[in-house]
Amino acid sequence: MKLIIAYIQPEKLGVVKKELDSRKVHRMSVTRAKGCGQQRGYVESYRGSKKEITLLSKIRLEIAVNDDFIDTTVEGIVNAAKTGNFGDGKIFVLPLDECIQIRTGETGPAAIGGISRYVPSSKDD
Amino acid sequence: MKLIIAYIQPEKLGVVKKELDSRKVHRMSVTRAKGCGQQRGYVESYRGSKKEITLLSKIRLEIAVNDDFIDTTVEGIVNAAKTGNFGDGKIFVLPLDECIQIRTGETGPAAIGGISRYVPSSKDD
Amino acid sequence: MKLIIAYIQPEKLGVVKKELDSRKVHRMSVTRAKGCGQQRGYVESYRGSKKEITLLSKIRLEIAVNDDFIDTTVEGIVNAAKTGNFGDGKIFVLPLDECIQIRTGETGPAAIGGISRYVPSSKDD
Amino acid sequence: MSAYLADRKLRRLVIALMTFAALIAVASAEMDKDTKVALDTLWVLVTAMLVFFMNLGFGMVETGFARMKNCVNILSKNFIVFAVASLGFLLLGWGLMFGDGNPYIGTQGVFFLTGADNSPAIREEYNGVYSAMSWTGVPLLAKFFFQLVFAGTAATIVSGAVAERIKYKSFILFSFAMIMLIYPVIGHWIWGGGWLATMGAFDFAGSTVVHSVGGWAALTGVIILGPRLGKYGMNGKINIIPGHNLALATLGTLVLWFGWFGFNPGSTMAADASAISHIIVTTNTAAAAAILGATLISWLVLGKPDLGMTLNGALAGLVAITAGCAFVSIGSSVLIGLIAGILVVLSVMFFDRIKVDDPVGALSVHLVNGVFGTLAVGIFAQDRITGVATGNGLLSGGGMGLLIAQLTAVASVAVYAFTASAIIWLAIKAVIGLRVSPQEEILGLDIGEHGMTAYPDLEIPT
Amino acid sequence: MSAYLADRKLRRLVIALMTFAALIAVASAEMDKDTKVALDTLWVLVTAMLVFFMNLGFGMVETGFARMKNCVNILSKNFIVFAVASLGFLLLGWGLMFGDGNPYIGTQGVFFLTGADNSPAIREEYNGVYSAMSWTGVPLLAKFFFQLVFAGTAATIVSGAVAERIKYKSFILFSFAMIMLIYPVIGHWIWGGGWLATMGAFDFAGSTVVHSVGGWAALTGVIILGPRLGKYGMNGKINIIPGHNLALATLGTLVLWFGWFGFNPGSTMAADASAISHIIVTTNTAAAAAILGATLISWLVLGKPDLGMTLNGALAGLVAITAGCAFVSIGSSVLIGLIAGILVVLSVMFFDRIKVDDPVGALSVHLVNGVFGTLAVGIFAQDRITGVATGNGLLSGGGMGLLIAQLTAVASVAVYAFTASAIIWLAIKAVIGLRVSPQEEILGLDIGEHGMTAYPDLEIPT
Amino acid sequence: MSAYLADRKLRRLVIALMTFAALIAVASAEMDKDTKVALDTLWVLVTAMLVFFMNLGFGMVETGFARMKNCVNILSKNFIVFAVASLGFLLLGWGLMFGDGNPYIGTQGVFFLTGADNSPAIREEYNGVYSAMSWTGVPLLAKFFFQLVFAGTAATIVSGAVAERIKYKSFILFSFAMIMLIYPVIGHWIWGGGWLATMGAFDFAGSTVVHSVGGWAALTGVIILGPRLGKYGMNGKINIIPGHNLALATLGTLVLWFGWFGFNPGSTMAADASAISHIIVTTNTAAAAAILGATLISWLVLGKPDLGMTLNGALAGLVAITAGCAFVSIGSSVLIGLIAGILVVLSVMFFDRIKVDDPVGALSVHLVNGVFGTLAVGIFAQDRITGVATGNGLLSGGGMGLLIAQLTAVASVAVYAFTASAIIWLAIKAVIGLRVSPQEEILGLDIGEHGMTAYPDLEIPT
Ligand SMILES: Nc1ncnc2c1ncn2[C@@H]1O[C@H](COP(=O)(O)OP(=O)(O)O)[C@@H](O)[C@H]1O
Ligand SMILES: Nc1ncnc2c1ncn2[C@@H]1O[C@H](COP(=O)(O)OP(=O)(O)O)[C@@H](O)[C@H]1O
Ligand SMILES: Nc1ncnc2c1ncn2[C@@H]1O[C@H](COP(=O)(O)OP(=O)(O)O)[C@@H](O)[C@H]1O
Repeated sequence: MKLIIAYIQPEKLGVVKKELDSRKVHRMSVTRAKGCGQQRGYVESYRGSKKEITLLSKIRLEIAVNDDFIDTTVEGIVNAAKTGNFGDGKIFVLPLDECIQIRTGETGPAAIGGISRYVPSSKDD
Repeated sequence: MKLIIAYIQPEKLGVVKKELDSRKVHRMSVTRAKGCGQQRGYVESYRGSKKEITLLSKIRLEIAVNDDFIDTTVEGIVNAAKTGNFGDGKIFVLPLDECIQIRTGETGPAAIGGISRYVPSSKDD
Repeated sequence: MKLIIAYIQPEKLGVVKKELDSRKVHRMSVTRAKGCGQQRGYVESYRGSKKEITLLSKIRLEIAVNDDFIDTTVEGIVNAAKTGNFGDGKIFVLPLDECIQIRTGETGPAAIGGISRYVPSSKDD
Repeated sequence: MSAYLADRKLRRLVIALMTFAALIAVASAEMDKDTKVALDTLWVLVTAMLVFFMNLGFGMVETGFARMKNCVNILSKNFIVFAVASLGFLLLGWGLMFGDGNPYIGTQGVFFLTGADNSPAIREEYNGVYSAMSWTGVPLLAKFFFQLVFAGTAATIVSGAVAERIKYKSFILFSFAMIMLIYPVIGHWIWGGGWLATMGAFDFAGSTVVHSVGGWAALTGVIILGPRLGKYGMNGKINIIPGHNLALATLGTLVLWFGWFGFNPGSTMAADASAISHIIVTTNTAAAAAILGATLISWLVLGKPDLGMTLNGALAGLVAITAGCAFVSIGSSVLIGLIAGILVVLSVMFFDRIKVDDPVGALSVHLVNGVFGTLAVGIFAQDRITGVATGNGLLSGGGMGLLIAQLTAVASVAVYAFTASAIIWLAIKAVIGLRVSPQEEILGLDIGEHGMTAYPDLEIPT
Repeated sequence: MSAYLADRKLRRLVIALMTFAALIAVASAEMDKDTKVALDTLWVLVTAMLVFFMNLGFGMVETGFARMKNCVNILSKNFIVFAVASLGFLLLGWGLMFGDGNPYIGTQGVFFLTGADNSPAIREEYNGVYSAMSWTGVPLLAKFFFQLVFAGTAATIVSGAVAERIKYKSFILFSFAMIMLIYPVIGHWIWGGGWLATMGAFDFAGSTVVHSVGGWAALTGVIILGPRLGKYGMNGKINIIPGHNLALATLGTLVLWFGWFGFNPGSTMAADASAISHIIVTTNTAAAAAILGATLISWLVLGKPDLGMTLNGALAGLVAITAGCAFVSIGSSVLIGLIAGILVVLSVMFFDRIKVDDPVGALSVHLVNGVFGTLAVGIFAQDRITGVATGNGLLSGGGMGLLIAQLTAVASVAVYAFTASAIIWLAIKAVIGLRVSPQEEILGLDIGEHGMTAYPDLEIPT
Repeated sequence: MSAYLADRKLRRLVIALMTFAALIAVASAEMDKDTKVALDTLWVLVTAMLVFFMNLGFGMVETGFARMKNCVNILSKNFIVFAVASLGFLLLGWGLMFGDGNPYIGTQGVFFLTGADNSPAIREEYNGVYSAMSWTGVPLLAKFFFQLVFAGTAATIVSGAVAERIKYKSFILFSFAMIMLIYPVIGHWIWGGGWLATMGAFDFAGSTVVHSVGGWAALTGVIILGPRLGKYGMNGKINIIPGHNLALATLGTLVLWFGWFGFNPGSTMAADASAISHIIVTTNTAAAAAILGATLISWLVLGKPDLGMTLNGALAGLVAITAGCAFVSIGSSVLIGLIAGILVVLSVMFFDRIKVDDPVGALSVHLVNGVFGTLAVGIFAQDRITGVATGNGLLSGGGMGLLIAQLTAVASVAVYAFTASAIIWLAIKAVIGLRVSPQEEILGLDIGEHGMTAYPDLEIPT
């Protein structure tokens, strides 16, 4: 089991989610973040003073996957989020010792995955 | 040492925190997140168009614990957050190599825990 | 490779970032969080009722580093964020299995670091 | 002969002259009358607009005091309620309230303003079925619009108290019923020439007619709905459910304060310079005193100056002075405001203690201070201070007479408004239900009732 | 002799008396005239202020319907547009619109209000080059200010429709050109005594002159700019791009509703008690009916009561009644509102279907209902209902005459406004470009155009 | 005999007729007088309400320019300040300002409006102790309310400048003292018939009396408090501390602009049609020119059109035209606005350079442009342009006379307001302290001073 953390451009959330859905990765958690990397920032000006802004808006994904889903998840994210420009983002893969589903008390690989009840219709992206 | 990450329903934050307090787990970090799992979403409509929303509001807890606290922490979260409905959430346990307390420079298990100075009164939940 | 997670006081973000920049750690991700630890909370009052608030505003940093950068990163954060008061924060070091740069597809230590294209000018802090 | 001629000529000339002079006099009187009608109409309409504008204030205050997840819902309610009131009051409310009839209800010209009416003719010259409004010389539609915005205010008051748990359609239905069946009946009693007016009860701008009626309807609604989930814990614990935007609440209170300069001075329904100047000052002074009173008492009792209490204080002072603004001195308005400011703080805490969950403090502001303000007339009134013969109140040496009349008004309105609103709430509950499901309440009414959220970019940015 | 003397004395006395009486009469008439000028000016200026205040409402609605990342930009546009309009209308707009000239354009006193003018003298007594405005007895600068705030409204309408992708400076330039070259020309045709006025077309407060002109300019802008990135997916998929603050949008709509009580009743430009009372009620009733209509239809069609549709409904009703508010009965105003409310919902869905991307619904509100409202005059008008001789509309037995005149106005305005605005947009596009880069659009115009964000503390707290 | 009879009859009839005519004349004059009082009162009260409404605008602007963590605090301050002003001005301020007395201060009827007064009688007919206000024929309480809202404005100005670090109670105390001891004294000098008025200094609506007085008090406050933590770094580095809500700031500026149509035209205190029409246009034009000026200069100097500068520009133009709005031509108002718009941008940058930390730009807007606007009268005034005999300014060929009077006013006000406010600030500092602790400042004054936050749902959702 691994915990995949990915930072992507905010506007890519929709396509990334769609791509992952098509790869049967339906579960994930999302937060907003600010990131600083190779992407160029911009100069903010306010009432006559200026400031260089280097922390830019990003979306942070957190996806716990079973081992056989690692590659497809990473691939899916890369495929959907890549534009070739600075700022496309990064993916981090962390070891995950245990996973517990609160509702059922199930643990381990079974708790992470399985086919989700909710199958997203093709209409949304 | 482990890092426990838990996603719970937002309205459960109060009881989870209270339950953990009662188990002497007083330290934690909390963020808001959106999650997508087995819980059914809803249809958003805006000016005549519709969209299926599958990312739902969650609370994300991050709790670093010493090894003898792992079970009680996980149990506490499960006990307090469980309703038996889809969406109750998940707990992830990650290995934690090191912990440093900025104030004291202390490291390792000692940096994580000990009895916190602040003892929550029974009045708050 | 490690993933360093640090919680610091919000007002310390500027100096921490500057300090890390000076140590050639230019990449990071930042989110807002609420934290609960040894720092004393405060009493909120609203329309005649009161509540003890123990979750306080924090900044959460997430920094993936190559092994030779671990110490300088941790040191940098401690140096810049430390005031000696409760609430200064904590640093967690997690094992990091893999890192993928979305833009280039590069993986491993090379994906994490290198000299960033963007060199912050000395003007900003 | 020449004398005779002169005499005849004289007579003719004198007659001509007198006719001429009389014509000038009549024309000039006519013009003056027209000018007065225009002036009064201008005043009535401008102040009516200000009262309409209070919808913005109520919308801001109530949205600010609600949680983010119920924002679309409360905005929708506060927005649609004036549309509902506009049609309901046109359809039936006005007629029941101001139509000639018996001491209890209007029975002539009840539907759609269709009764005979020769406004702006006044008093003896008035000829029509809305004679309770014949004291003011403005066109019928100006009277209607002015009264409509007051009716709308009464309906809006309910919205905040029942917020965060009521079904959207149930609220719409209740508002419609209230505007047609509760508000105009009590309005008829006091402003429509009904039995309370005859008895000598006074309510200049509506502490009772508007505010306490709204308050009673809110109270029954709150009781029948029950408190919001999670508001009251075990062992009498009162949980805080803070509003999501105190900026909105504060700014909305300023808007209401501004609107009150229409509400109170406008209720002269005539550009009576000295009366409106007096009323605007009593109104403002009461608000100021109430703000300081509420802030101070909450600072002392709670340890910090609670902004929510300061805001409720302002509104409490405004509600309390509404009945008496034209009947009391500036000094008395300071006292009335001060008492209202203290009263509202204690009342908010009291309602919480007895588990009556009112997210915005509407009961403490509109009901408690509507009642207090009405009674205050019986205590502080000074006869003819702006021209109206109220008689003196208790402290001005008028004895208990006025106070008893005011008490009667308060009590009888309480009985009718409480009963009628309870019946309507219960009827709606029986037919379509009142309260959303607990799941919906937890998730928020915005998603449940409207399928949308108020601040989508705060969720996930695009 | 004594008779003679008496006669002479008599004559002298009578003459003296008559002079005296005449002087009184004149003085009193003079005073009455002054009073009327003062009263009318007061009404005109107060209502003009209300119309100015609509800038706040538009700012709130359009900002609320935009995304957070484009907030500074839309606020900047909506703020500066009135400054631009103020100078442009002073410089040239007023003169082209109200200067005497030919049926198509004003040619006298076009620059800087410099034409001869002896306002507040009216009608025959008027002496000057702005005779199209000589029917109202207020000072020239009061006329100017009143007309300016209407011009400003027309320009503001465009802002919302082209939001979230237009360059700041391109918008500023367009606004300036529109205020000087589009708006006043059409204004001249209808309100400036031009050919449409002569032909018998009526537009009381500007469904056509203000709203549909703004709407046409918005339409060409939207078409030439194209939709926002990501709005329309493949296979005709319509993506939702929700506005970032529905509270702001709702509260802004209330502000606009309030402002409309200046817009419509103020357009009498005289404190005519019965007309303004009538107009304020038709205005309000149309809004109320439209709100209920739009809410109901969206509830039925979409399954939930869409707040955005309710808000657009309110504005649609207000726009639709603007042309006819002084010409139709209260009953007709209910119908007009109801139709407008339904129309706007269908129209919003229609424009989305044909991929005309209008973030705030400006086209459905101002263009579609501006046209509908203008035609509604031809259908519902009742001759002299508030004094103006419009003739009767179709349903009041007046036949097709009025309706045809209204149709002519709608069609000719469409041709001119569409063509002229398209030319200006294209010219600006050719010279400095219209649309920001895709990168900037993704990142947000706030950072791109202004180097700042609207809510910095939501990004990283300090 | 008959001639004699005719003569006698004649005489009697003539006398009767003349009496009759005279009675008509008197009655008609009486009515006209009443009408004028009503009209003027209506204008005074409506414009006073608009000025009151500026509290909303200031609240929005100052809250928008503050950080989220200090939101409750600044809202509380801006809300309570008008309550404090209301009571302070009633208690003492009005009397010191308008009571008859010496050239430096009012000494009669100082407390609680208790002096003799037969308003609305004017000029020679006036009989009372507030003769400095006897030129306007409205009831005493109308005068009081109008002056009160101006006093409130002066106090509010301070709030923004000292924001984000001052103790709540210290600010309340200062406001109270300022309304009673600083504002009315200077008010007496200029508007209360004091020495500056006698000397021929003019300040139509308060560039000096209101704005620069507020500005001086703000300046001493800012200096004594020192800058916010973190505002100025080492080596002269100026850190940005952006406000948390530019939408609020922008919309608030529109509210202020709207309110200014009360502030300036209302200061006629009479419904003088041509004067108020003139003033509303000069006011608006100055704002428009200033907006364009500030936007352009910030675009050129800073590279992007800074919205904060645009907003400050609007207010700068409005402040600058306040003194001269009734004394200068439309053309001059454009120039004054333009200069004000440029001035404010340079001034904001200047104050930052000298480390005077004013979060909202109050000093640049109210102080710098209050001074400039006062001097502009000496430069641009045209004698009797709306009836007031100011004499001509420098550019209208009047020489240096007026300008020197204006300079004297500016200088003497500077000395008094600076000294008096510094003393009060220092006295409060000595007794209860002025500034919150650094810890509290970092955490935010909302938690520290009020124990609550403005947007709880943004913290942790429920
Ligand atoms: N070493 C790192 N630690 C934490 N976050 C990182 C790191 N490197 C990149 N990120 C995250 O990824 C985002 C994209 O990085 P950037 O270097 O701009 O993209 P790219 O690699 O495509 O050029 C950053 O904004 C940041 O949020
Ligand atoms: N594999 C996963 N990776 C990351 N987050 C997950 C994963 N599975 C679940 N979650 C988080 O847990 C939340 C609850 O999951 P859900 O499947 O709805 O609950 P339940 O397991 O009780 O049915 C999700 O909304 C998401 O935030
Ligand atoms: N065991 C833990 N797990 C997760 N977060 C923690 C833990 N301990 C501390 N934190 C985070 O660090 C912040 C600072 O901790 P605190 O104990 O107040 O500081 P200090 O160690 O300087 O006294 C907390 O608010 C919380 O966000």
